[in-house]
Order: sequence, then structure tokens, then C-alpha cells
Amino acid sequence: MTEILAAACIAILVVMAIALARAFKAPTVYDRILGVNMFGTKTVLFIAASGYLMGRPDFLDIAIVYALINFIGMVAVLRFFEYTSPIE
Amino acid sequence: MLEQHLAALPIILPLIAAPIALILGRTVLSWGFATLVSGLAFILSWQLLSAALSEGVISYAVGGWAPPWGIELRVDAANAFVLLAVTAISTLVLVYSKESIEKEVKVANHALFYTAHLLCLAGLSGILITGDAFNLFVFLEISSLATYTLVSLASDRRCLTAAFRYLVMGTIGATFILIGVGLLYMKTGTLNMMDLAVRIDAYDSSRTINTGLAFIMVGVSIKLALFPLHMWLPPAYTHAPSAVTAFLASTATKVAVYVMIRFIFTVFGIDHVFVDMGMGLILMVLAVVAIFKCSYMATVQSNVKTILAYSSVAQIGYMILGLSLVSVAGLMASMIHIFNHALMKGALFMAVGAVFYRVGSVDIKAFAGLGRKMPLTMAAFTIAGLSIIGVPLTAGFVSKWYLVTAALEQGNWIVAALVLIGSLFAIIYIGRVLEAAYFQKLPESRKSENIKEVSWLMLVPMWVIVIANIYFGIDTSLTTEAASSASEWLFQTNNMLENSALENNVSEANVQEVSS
Amino acid sequence: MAEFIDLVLLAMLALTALRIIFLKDLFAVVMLFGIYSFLSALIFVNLDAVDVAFTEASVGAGISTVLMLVTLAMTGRKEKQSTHSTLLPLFVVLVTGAALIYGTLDMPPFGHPDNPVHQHVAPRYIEESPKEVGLPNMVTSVLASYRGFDTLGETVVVFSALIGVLSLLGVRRKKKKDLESGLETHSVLHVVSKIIIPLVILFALYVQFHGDFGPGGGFQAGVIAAAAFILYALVLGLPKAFAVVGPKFLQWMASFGVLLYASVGLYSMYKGGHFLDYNKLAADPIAGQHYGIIIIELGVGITVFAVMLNIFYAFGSQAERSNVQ
Amino acid sequence: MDFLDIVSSMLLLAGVFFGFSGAVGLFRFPDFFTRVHAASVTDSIAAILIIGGLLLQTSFDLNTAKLVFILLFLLVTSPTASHALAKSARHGGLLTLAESSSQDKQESAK
Amino acid sequence: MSFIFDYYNYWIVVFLMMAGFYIVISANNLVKKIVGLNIFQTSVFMLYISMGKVTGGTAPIVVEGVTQYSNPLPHVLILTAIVVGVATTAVGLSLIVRIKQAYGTVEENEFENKDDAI
Repeated sequence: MTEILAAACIAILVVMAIALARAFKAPTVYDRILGVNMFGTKTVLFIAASGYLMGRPDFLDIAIVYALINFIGMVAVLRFFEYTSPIE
Repeated sequence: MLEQHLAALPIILPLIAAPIALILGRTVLSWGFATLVSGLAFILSWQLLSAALSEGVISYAVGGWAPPWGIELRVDAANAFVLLAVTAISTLVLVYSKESIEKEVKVANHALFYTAHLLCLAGLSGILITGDAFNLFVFLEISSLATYTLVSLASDRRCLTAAFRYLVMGTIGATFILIGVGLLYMKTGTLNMMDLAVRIDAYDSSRTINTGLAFIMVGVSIKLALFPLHMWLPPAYTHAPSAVTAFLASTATKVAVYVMIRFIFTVFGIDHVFVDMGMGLILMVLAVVAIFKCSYMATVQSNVKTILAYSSVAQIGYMILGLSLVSVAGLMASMIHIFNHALMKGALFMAVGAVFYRVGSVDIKAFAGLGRKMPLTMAAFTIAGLSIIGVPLTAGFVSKWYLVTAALEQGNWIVAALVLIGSLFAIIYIGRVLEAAYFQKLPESRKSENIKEVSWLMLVPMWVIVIANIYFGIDTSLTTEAASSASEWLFQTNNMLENSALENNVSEANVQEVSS
Repeated sequence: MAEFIDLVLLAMLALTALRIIFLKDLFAVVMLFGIYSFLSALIFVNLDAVDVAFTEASVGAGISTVLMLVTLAMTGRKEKQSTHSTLLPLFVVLVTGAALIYGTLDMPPFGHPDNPVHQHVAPRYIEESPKEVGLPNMVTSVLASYRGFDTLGETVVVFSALIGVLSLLGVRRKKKKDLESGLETHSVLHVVSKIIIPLVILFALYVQFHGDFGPGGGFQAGVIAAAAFILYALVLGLPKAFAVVGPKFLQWMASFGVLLYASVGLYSMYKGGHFLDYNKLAADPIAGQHYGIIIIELGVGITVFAVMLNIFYAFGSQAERSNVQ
Repeated sequence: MDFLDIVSSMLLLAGVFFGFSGAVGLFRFPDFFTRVHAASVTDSIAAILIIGGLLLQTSFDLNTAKLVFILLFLLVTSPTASHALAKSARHGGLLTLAESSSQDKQESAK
Repeated sequence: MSFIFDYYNYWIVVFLMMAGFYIVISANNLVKKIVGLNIFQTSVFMLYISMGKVTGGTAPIVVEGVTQYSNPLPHVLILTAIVVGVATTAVGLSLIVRIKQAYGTVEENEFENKDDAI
């Protein structure tokens, strides 16, 4: 069972790397926000999976904080960059 | 009940008073409360100095846990002596600032000004008294954050860029100290300074510890504005409110000089710092360059506060020069100069603040003809200026005298000559201001604004410091006795570390058990 | 397996830092800084530093990124080309880097159990703290009891940050005329925010009182509670948020938190112990430790909540003014 | 590997597959709005499957409650975030691929 | 091969320190200086935490049947340092907002012509 969990963790890492690449290369502002948002949700899943892999599943509080801060960061970006030009 | 907690009270008192000063809100209330608290802290530090002189070291384990595990406060003759200067200047500046900030700080920010002042006082006394390396970093951050706030309170917009530059360089300095403490912790496993000293001597010379030492030294020299890293000081002291400059110039950099002395003597040991790492030469060269470059810069400035700011950097050069002589006399000269310089600069900046209060500008032209219009302020400025130059019967002369004798004692007459030449520059830049004040007439434009003397609330603290300047110039018993016992004690702890390290090397195994 | 994850995450972190150096669009810099904080919090989880990951994620990634975004909204997004050459900074950086590399040459290797760090002070914390202080979470017991003075100093640092921001930006009551409301066109956000804000506050209280048994504590709880109110202010606009929790009340709360912390120390002095000695708080030392730690964590939580929210109010009222101009 | 382990590993692998497809979609799709669609859809399904797979690992205790709370939180917030992002992109004047290509044609026609 | 694993963490930490330090010194925009300052401080936190890690040890929260724990002391120090870092960032950013209102710009090379010597 731990091999499956390890494989899942590595796969999520790869997905995070791709989301990071999107955040690096993004042409428009909104692509960058999208990359950050996907990166955030994937880290939540990564923490849950690696918690079980390492046998210490009681660190899920951090996953909750991650999801929360990711959402608030997203709302803050939208609130303060509502009227700016999308193409930098 | 009080004596038992004497070591902790000078920190706790201002720490608790700050939130209360914010709650009080109205200017007069928070001013009165802040001055009362600062006065209490001064009395406590007086008792602390006498206790330290009589009993030697006072150790106070916060939280009841024994030192290497809990945090320990260590008070000895050296830091009690500096603490006395800090609390004295803080009380006098608070009395002075009641009227001085009315012209410079928005009324809405007055309560915040007093809260930030109390926080800065708590931070500085925390840095002096704590015996734990990481706790020193925390109190350093408290005093730095309070200082950035105080500098940015002025009405002139240039204080904002000066405060920002000070924040960036101050944070880099604090982070360097954090890296240094981290490297030391990595090799020794402890944070208590005395414990650190014992365990560092167990390693004869490890690269990580030397790097840690180098980072701490660079971080602290940013904080005390040693020559190449002093760029933040002149704009910060020039554009800050006068009451803030008077407080910072007399205390902030001196506390950083004490931190350097403490790390060199009680944590690393003289031979490790000066012999293995050759820091003595580096410090001496930097000090001499600081004295000459900054004294020269002072002579070409047009703003009097910038003149005095560059003069402060030069005076810090004198302290580091005394330190780099690596002798009991040299260290004593530095300790005395820490105390005397606080007096000199406090009086000078208060006088300039009074001129700003009346005339509204601190340019050298603003001083024209003030000799007659503001006699008491300019008399205070003159006496403090003479003290900077080092004229006999003033505190400046005493510290220069001990510095020169310390240099000559080592046969190092080049350094002695450089010290004397340095004070020539002082004559030039102080002379320019006095010449403007006494020998130039009041320009017509200002005749109408009937400039008269400042109120007694600003004059009394100014003259208390000037009289102290003269008193400690004549009767040098208190300062020399405290400074000499401080430097003896510092050298004695250093030798104690040497021989305790010797028997340690014999049995490497028992290093762990030495303190657990 | 853990080393491999550590390897990959650190590589990602280095790439993000490199990318930030060469970016000119400041908005992208702040977004990548958000990712940088998240990644470093993830690395802390992987290095068994759970409380630190909690704090870094909520304080480092949450508050810093939001404040930077607000500042950017006022100062513009484009960084202009700097005139002076990059040779001097490169030289200074290389010299410091060389000194650091020189320092790492005889560092104790990463992760070995017999490093000096684990030999001297730490063993007592690991063995005796569950018995002496009685908390499963050793980090909270060391943070609050053994090194409680550090944490008091830190609460005062947060308090002095509030003083700094208030003296610079000063929170002013909103006048009715420039009533700048939040994202009022996003009705979906309104509904969702109204649903999750109570949940977030509940979670913050759980973190506050769960700090003794699992990851959590005063700082994290204060920031999460402040994050909930910041979300409310973002979505529904500052005037409504001022109505719920006013800036004046927050200043009183911040002072009250610091005084609560310090009064625990004074009380233990009054009862004959040293400053912040919790054993004297109650008849049985362990119970005294529990009371002491719960009260000071509460003091820390209140101070951090009040300071973070008040700082956001100060920044938000500045941003609202500039958007309106 | 008893029955529960097989099911949970299947769920995990399916979740990872969907996450991976979302990432590829995010990287290769031509314009912003298709990328938002790819990212947000797979986010939700990947979250459900992976957390579902993990749920089968735990006996019924506090961790289960935390996992369910995370799942609910993700299911509520991530679609909202994507919606708000797309809506503000639309407000910000970002054109979809079809609109921008038709706009290029009009300019070239002029 | 194991030599790499022994010091990999520390080398990356040194690289990050230098990246952050370079950004602080060379950045022309003040907000980017604050970002560089944060990167510099976060890398110092990583130095402390990777000191405390024991391979095979779990997080310092007592659980039955586990004896090998990572060192809790660096975690306590870094909890304090993170909050200190955020406090400095908040004061720095509020200074930037005031500088923007007073000078109209936050680019370092544009200050000189606005005033005499900075």
C-alpha cells in the first residue's frame, strides 16, 4: 500500500511542477493567478497524501490552512487587481 | 520583594508601560506616564549598578528554569554601567520631548511617539541585560522596529526614505546576527552565552564557528554604524525628529558597541578573536578611517544635524579604536567614552532641537546671530561642543585622555597622534557653528519673528546633561571606577574561560556534562 | 523517500527564487513570492517542523502576500530599469556566499542523530518536558514555558509593528461619500464567503486551544481569525468590516493581549517565583504550567489577531482612498 | 492487500490520473479560458478521488473528520475561485480565442 | 553519493540566501527589496530547521511507541523569527505607501532628483 501512496505523492509533485511552470511562463496576469491557485490545491492534496505515507496523518490541520490561505490570496488578488490591464 | 527581581525589572517595566501608554491616548497623560516609567527605570538601574559593583555578577533565570534550558539575564558592572546611561538619557529626552515634538510630530501621533519610545527603551535594556544569544536578537528587533517608527514620525518627507534605508540595512544586520547565532548553535547545541563560551573553547578552531563569529561581527557593526556600513546613520539622524535624534544618538549605537564588546570578551575570548582571526588590525584600521573620513565629511556639511551625525560616526570610531588596543586600559577608555559620548551628543542634539523649535530650520545659516537671541541654548551647545573637542575640564577630555594613555602604554604612538589629529577636525566643525552663532548678526528677515529662549521644559534637561558633562569632566570617580571594574571583570571572565577550556581539552568527553 | 521529496521541493524553491530575480513585473514577483512561501512551508512539513509550517503558511504566505498586493495596488506594477551597474551587488553577494560556503565545510552532516545539536540542551526538552510541563506538543511547551520570555518579546515585536503602521498610515473612519465596497459584482463570492467565514473562525478557535496537543497555538490561531475577517473585509468592503470590528477596539485588544501575557509573569512574581514561572501559579506545578500556557497562548492569540487585522485595515483604507481618487 | 486497500489504491491512481490530465491541459491549451476550464474541472475530481482513497485508509477517528472537512472546503472554494477568476478576467477585457481571432480578421480586413 | 545528501540542504540554503541578498541590494523598486528581504530571511529559517531534523525521527509531538524525535528548539526559534519577519515587512510596506504618497514614486533611481542628498 505504501508504494501506491509513494507513487501518488510523486505524481502530485509532478503536477505541482507543471503548475509552477505555468505560473512562471504565463503571458497574462490571470494565467499566473491560475497557476498559483492550482499549485495551492495540489499542495493540499500532497500534504494529505504524504501525511499518510509518513505515518503521521494528524498534520491535516496544515492542509486546511493551506486551502484557506490559497482561497483568501485568490480573493485578495481579484479585489485589488480588478481594473488593471491583463496583458503586462 | 524588589531586590530579588532587580535584574528583570528594568526590562519588564517599560515593556508593560508601552501598551498602557497607547491606551492612555491623550498626549499629556501618556507623556507623564512615560516619563514616570523612565524615571523609575533610571532609579532601578542605579540600584542595579551598585548591586553589580558590590556583588559582581547577578544572574536571574526567567521562568524558573536553570540557565542553559531557560533564558538567563546576566547583569555585571559593564552592562549596568551602560544601562545607567541609557535610562538617564531616556528620562531627560522624554522631559525634553513634551514641547519639542509639538512642532515636529502630528498631534494624532503623540501617544504613538511615547509608546514607541518606551518600546525602544525596553528593547535597549533587554539587549544589555539578556544572557541568551537568541533573546538578544528578539530584543534587537524590538528596539529596531521602535526606532524605524520613531525616525519616520517627522514631518519632513525625507525622513521616510531615511527610515526605509535604515530598515533595510538594520534588518540585514539583524539577519546576519541570526545566521551567526545559528552557526554557533549548530556546533555547540546551546544558546546561553556563558555556556556558549565554554563549549566554543572546546573546539580549538572550527571553520563554522569562525564564520559564525564573522557574521555576528558584521551584523553588529552594521548596527553600530562602523565605517563602511554607516550609510544609514546620517540621513536617519538628520531627518528624524530632534527628540528622537537626541535619544538615538546617545544610546542606540552605544548599546551595539557594548554587544560587540560582550561577544568578543565573554563569548569568543580575546585570543580567538584577536589572535586567530586577526580582528584587531581590521578594527583598528576601520576605526582610524572612520575617524578621519567622517570628521572630514562633518566639516563640509551645511545642515548642523548632519554635521553632528557624521561626528557621531567618528566618535564611534574612537570607541572601536579603544577596543582594538586589546588591553585593560583600552577597554576602559572605550567604556568611559560610551558614557561620556552619550552625554555630549545628548546635549548637542537637544540644543539643535531647541533652535529648530524656535527658528524652524537647522541649517547653519539658521544659527546666525542666535548667540544673543537664545543665550542659554547656545551656551549649552558651546560647552557640549568643547566637550566633543576634548577641552580639559569636560567629559570629552577624560575619555580622550584615557584613550591616548592606553595607546601610549602599548608604545603605539601613531594611534595616539591620530586621536589628537582627529580632534582638530572637531574644532573645525564645532567652530563653524559657534562662529555663525556668535560672530554673525541676525539677518533682517528674522528680526521680526522675535526669537526668544525656549521654555524651561526644554532647557532644564539640556542643562542637566551639560552640568553632568562638566561634573564628570572634573570628578571622574564614578565613571572611571565603574569602567575599570567593568573592563577588569571582562578580562577576568576571558581568562577564566581560557583556563576552564584548558582542563576541558584534557578530557573532551566531559564537555557535555560541564553544564547539564 | 523523504529525502527525495526534500530534494525535489528544494529544487523547485531554488527555481522560484531564480525566476523572481529576473522578473520585472511586480505583480508576478508577489505571486511567485506567495508560491515561495507555500513551498517553504511544505519543506518545513517534510522536515518535521509542523508548527513552523503552520505559521509560515498562515503568516508568511497569507498576511505578507495580501499586504504586498495592497501596496502594489497603490504603487504600480512596473519596475523601471535601475541605472547603477549590477557589478557591486554581485561582488558583495559572491563574497558573502563564499564566506557561507566556507562555513559549511565542517558543519555536522544533515540529519545525523549524533550531531552536537541533539546532545546538549535538546535531550532534556524531549525527555522531561512531557513530565515537567505535561504537554504532548514539545514545541508549545518549550515556546511557552522554557523560553516564555522569547515569546513575550515576540508578542511585543508584533505590538511595535502595529505602532509603526498606525503612526505611518493611521486608520481613519470612513466618510459615507467615498463608500468603496468590496467585490460587489461577484455575488457568488458573497454567498460562499458568508458560508465559510464562520467555519474559519471555528477552525481558528480549534487551533488556539488545540495548540497543546497538536500543531497550533496562539500565533497561528490569531492569524487565521484575522484572515477570516480580512476575507469579510475584502468581499463586503471595509465600511462593513469597520462596523463589525472597529479599529479603535482592535487597538485596545492588542494592548490587552500584551498586558494579559505580562500579567501572568507578574502574578508568578507576586506568588514568589521568578518572572513567568508557571509552577507557582497553582498548588500543583503541572496544573500551574497548564494554566500559564493556556493564558499566555490566549494573550498571544488576541494580540496577533488584533494587530494583523488592524494592519490590514490601515492598508485597506489607504488602498480604498487611492482607488477612489 | 485486502479489499479496502485495492479500492483505495484504485481511487488514488484514478485521482492522480485526472490531476495529471488537468496539468497537461493547463500547459498545452491555447488561451486562458480553456486553461481555466481544464484546471478547475480536474481539480475537483482529483480532490474527490484522492481524498476518497485516503478516507478508506483511516479507521473512523479525528483524521476522518479532518479529511471530510478538507474535501468539503475544497469542493466549495476551488470552483468559486475559478468562477471568480474567469468572471474578473472577462471584466478585465480578456478576449477568448474565437473573439480575438475574429478581431484579428477584422483588423486585417480593414 | 551519501556526501551529497549530507550537505544538499545547506548548499540550497546558501544559494537562496545569496539570491535574496542579491535582490535586496540590486532591486530598484522598493517593494521588490522587501520581497528580497523576505526571501533572505526565509532561507535563514530553513538553515535552522534543517539543523534540527533527525532522519527517521518524527515531529516533536509525543506519540506512543515513538522514541526518535526531531529537535524542538530550532522550531521554537523560527516561530519567533517568522513573526519578527512579518512585523518588519508590515512596517516596510507602510513606509513604501507613505513614500509613494510623498514622492509620487517608489523607484530608487527617481529619488535623487526629487531631493538633495538622500
